[in-house]
Amino acid sequence: MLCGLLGALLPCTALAAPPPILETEESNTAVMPKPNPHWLYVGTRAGGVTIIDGDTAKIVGTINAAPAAGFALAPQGKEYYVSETIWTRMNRGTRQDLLSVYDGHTLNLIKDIELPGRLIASGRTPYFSTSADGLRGYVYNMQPASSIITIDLAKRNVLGITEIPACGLIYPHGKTGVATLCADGALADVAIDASGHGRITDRIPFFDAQQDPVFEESPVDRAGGQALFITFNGMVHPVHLGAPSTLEKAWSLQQAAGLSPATTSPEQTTWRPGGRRPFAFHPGSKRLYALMHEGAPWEQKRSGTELWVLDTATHQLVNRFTLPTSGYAVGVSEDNAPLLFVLSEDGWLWVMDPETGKILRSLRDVGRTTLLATDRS
Amino acid sequence: MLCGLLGALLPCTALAAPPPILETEESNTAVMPKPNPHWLYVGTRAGGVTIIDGDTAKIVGTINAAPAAGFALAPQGKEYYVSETIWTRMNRGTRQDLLSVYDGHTLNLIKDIELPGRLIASGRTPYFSTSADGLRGYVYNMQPASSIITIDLAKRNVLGITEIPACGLIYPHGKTGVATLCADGALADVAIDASGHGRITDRIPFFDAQQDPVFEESPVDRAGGQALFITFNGMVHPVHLGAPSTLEKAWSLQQAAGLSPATTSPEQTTWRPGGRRPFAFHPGSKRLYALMHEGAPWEQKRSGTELWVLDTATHQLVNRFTLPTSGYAVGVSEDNAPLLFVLSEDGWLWVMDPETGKILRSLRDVGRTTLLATDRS
Amino acid sequence: MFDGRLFEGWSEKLTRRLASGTSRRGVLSRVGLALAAAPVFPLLPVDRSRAHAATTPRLTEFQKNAQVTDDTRCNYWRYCAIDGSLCSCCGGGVHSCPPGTQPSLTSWVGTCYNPADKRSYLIAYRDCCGTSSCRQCHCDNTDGALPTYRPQANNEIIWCFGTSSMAYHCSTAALVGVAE
Amino acid sequence: MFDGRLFEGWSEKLTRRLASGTSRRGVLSRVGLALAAAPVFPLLPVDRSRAHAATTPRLTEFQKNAQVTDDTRCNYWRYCAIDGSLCSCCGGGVHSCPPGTQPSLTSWVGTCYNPADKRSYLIAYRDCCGTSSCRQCHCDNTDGALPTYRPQANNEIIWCFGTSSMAYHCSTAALVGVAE
Repeated sequence: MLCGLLGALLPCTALAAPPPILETEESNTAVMPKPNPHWLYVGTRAGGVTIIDGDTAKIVGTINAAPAAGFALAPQGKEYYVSETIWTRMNRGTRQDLLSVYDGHTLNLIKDIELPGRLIASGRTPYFSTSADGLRGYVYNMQPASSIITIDLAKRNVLGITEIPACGLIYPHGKTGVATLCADGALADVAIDASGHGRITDRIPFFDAQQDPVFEESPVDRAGGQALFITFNGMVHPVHLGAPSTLEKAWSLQQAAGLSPATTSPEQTTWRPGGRRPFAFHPGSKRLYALMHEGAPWEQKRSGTELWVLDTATHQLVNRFTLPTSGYAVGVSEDNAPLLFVLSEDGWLWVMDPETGKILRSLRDVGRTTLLATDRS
Repeated sequence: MLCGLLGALLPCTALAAPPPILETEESNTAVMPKPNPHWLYVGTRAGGVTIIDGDTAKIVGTINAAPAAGFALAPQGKEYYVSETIWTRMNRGTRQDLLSVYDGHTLNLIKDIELPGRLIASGRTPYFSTSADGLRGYVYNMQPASSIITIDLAKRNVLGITEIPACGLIYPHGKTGVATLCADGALADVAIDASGHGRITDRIPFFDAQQDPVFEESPVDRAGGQALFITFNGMVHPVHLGAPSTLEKAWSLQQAAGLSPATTSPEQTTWRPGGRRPFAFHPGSKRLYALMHEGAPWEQKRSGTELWVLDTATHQLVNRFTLPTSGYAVGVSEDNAPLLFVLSEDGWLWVMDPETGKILRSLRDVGRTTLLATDRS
Repeated sequence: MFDGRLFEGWSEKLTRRLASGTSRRGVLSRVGLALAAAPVFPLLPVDRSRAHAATTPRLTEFQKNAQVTDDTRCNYWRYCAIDGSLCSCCGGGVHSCPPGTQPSLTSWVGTCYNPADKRSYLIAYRDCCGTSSCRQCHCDNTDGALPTYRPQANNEIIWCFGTSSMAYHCSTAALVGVAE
Repeated sequence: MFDGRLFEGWSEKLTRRLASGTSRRGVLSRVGLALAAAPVFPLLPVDRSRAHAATTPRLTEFQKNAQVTDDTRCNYWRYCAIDGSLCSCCGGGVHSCPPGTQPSLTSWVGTCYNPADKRSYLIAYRDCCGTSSCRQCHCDNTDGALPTYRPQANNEIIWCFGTSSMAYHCSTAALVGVAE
């Protein structure tokens, strides 16, 4: 360096070319990158749906949502849908039940579709969902009679209301199929016509709703119509959803691991499923992922200390992963090179390799999760 | 006991009278107890004003408030006032600036007074306050011109708007007096007539607003008109608010403790005031309580590790209390047997004896504090 | 351990309400789930299956740890199926809403075991609604808590039906009868 | 270390805006605080007092710990007076709002020292507004931050003026000029 050669004659800083001055910047707004199947959608208690890219564990964007909202996606992430209830004066004024439609590229609000009602409860997948092709939206309502509000998502209007007495929750399948669960422990098929009106056509009793109910967040592959209704004790009831739906042979998560099946006996401490959203299903590999803890009955919301990997074809446990912090919700991407997602009660997202359980990436401060969604597009 | 005397003939439980069956209950709603000067009012980031009885460290009630609200009390807690902004559709729709009036006995909403605007910012005392007699409310507005909106609290309507160019914040005193602080480092007296209109009448320059500004949450005794404007460096400027206001001799918090006065030099590490609401003043004893930390300039929001007790008559440090967790906001009840309140960043309320610094009681999970108020009634 | 008098007092209200008019009956027949919207007490099926004989209780984890003295802690016996902030920590009480809030007219219900008298009681969990969330003493107990297809035992629904505002503040646990 | 070209580029916008009509001047004269509501860049006084000579900087605590490589951390040099969530953590960038949000048309301003070139720059902190709060990477830096009576240096105001919604999402830090 010249200044070095000149030694003490000139200080080095005086001769070195000064670094260029940084250029000024304009403010702008980003748009969404092309969606990929490794995106995870996380709804939180405080409101908002955070979109996280599992390949980087970074936030891509946030969709506005009121607390206790529902959330659904159009195929290929072209649009996002939020079902929510807002009062004109926050906690007072006029109640407004809305299905808010957001553009997938800009995340700008396209339209608020006014709804005739909706159940206000801590967000769960079967409170608001769409048909597999994304053309119909279904909002669960209970005020206090139980009903399904069907929305034409292309025309952006409410088609009609179908009452489902003594049943609740919505599990759509295929283009127009809808199943629901009933207070007496049956699955009911609901036929809803093009006008949004319909009725229950079939009822298949298969569980004890009082002693060993099935989890609301039981996983369903809407496209294939394959559902796995899983009870608090860990009995897996495979159902092929259709008209009518057909029940397959039940099996036990504990037996898949070589243990005795769990019972409702308070004395029996064993591995049990639990959490906010304890299950995820990967249709391609037919693998089920379950958050498991050791405990007694009636701890169905307790977070999982382990994640179990189960083969739903052979009913065998494939792997058990110990989690860094207890898992509250689990998801798996639906592509052929899937990522596993675990949200913890203390606000961590763990992105894991579903084959090895290795923690690939993580993100903290995600907030208390209610909803969790992935999309195969 | 009879069963004991009879020995093994009859088991004791079979003879003992069975305990009476518990009676059924009706649901009802509590009303507020009579206010006392040891009540503390805490506004939090998430919204809501929590009322805590310092004698028990228990919550007495919660007043509804939107995030970024302002809060004020009528004398004797007869009414509570919340200045807030609510949109008809949460984050969209029509903006509504409101002064919401709550009944002190039931905490029910009495009226929403519509305001012509208000500054939306993390709540601070001089954004919304009342005259000492509680008959007038003053809301600070900046959109972007600076103004004071005067409200007749008895008639529940807006009187008028007074522009205060190049000034901001509201420090009411007496029945109709208002002072404000200005961008050039002056205190300005504002005269507002019965119609709510007015103007700046006097300006007293006394601080360097760029290098060593005074804290917004400088303590003011509205009834007595005594203000202590305290700079980031810890210079206390006593001002007797009036028409016109009069400035008294400034003194240094550090000098009161036998240290050199703090300067703006980045090299000087010394004890400095800081936090969300670093000061509280007890008019009866003329004592000032200040949250202090050791650090450099421009850390004015840093929480205090110590609470200093200062005699404002003699300009002497009386006591130094080490806090269990760093203090973010401090308050003192205004009665003759005062309690000291410290809110910490991690959500603790510490109720302390102002003479000894002893922790008398505590409450956790209070939330991130923005506003803090006490009332002498 | 069924106490006819007290329980009848409670079911009497129920019967009175059932008889109070055709229009309400019309609603009830549609509901099907024994869930009513407006009256002071919710319409509930008696939970027979989870009742315990006093002499040989088989206790759940919650019941084993339950206490009867401090209603500001999550393990107070009545809170066996509560999800939310305890109104006892918020200026209310175990069956009182804090000032400025209203009790919901409907509720979810749990069957909780009282270790002091070894009886099980029906507990109506009514939300208190109308003002900013209390956020103190959050509990999430799930003894006998059921999914939304059994709404009367569901603690995730915002049970503010029938109040003038559905803003959730806290939850109470009123004793409404003895479980059979 | 004042770079005339770049700074004039910035102040030129300012001048153009000042000359853009009587009505705006009318507003500005009332504002008095050199704060404007609508234009792309806020109207600001140049902060002369806090600029540092490149050769003999006296660094604040923030400046001593500042780094120039990671704009998702609170000690990134430009964030010397930011209060809020970093948009860089929320799907935006250091001067880009995340999808679905709008940059505020006004801003608060800091003077931050860049340890890489030892210059001080004017940074406009624009809030991004319109959607649920991001809540990631919360920072509260206060170098030169001033109370509300100097609003152009105040980081507690929700600076969503001029956007269609004032719902706060996150904050950006755009470089708008060299400090004298």
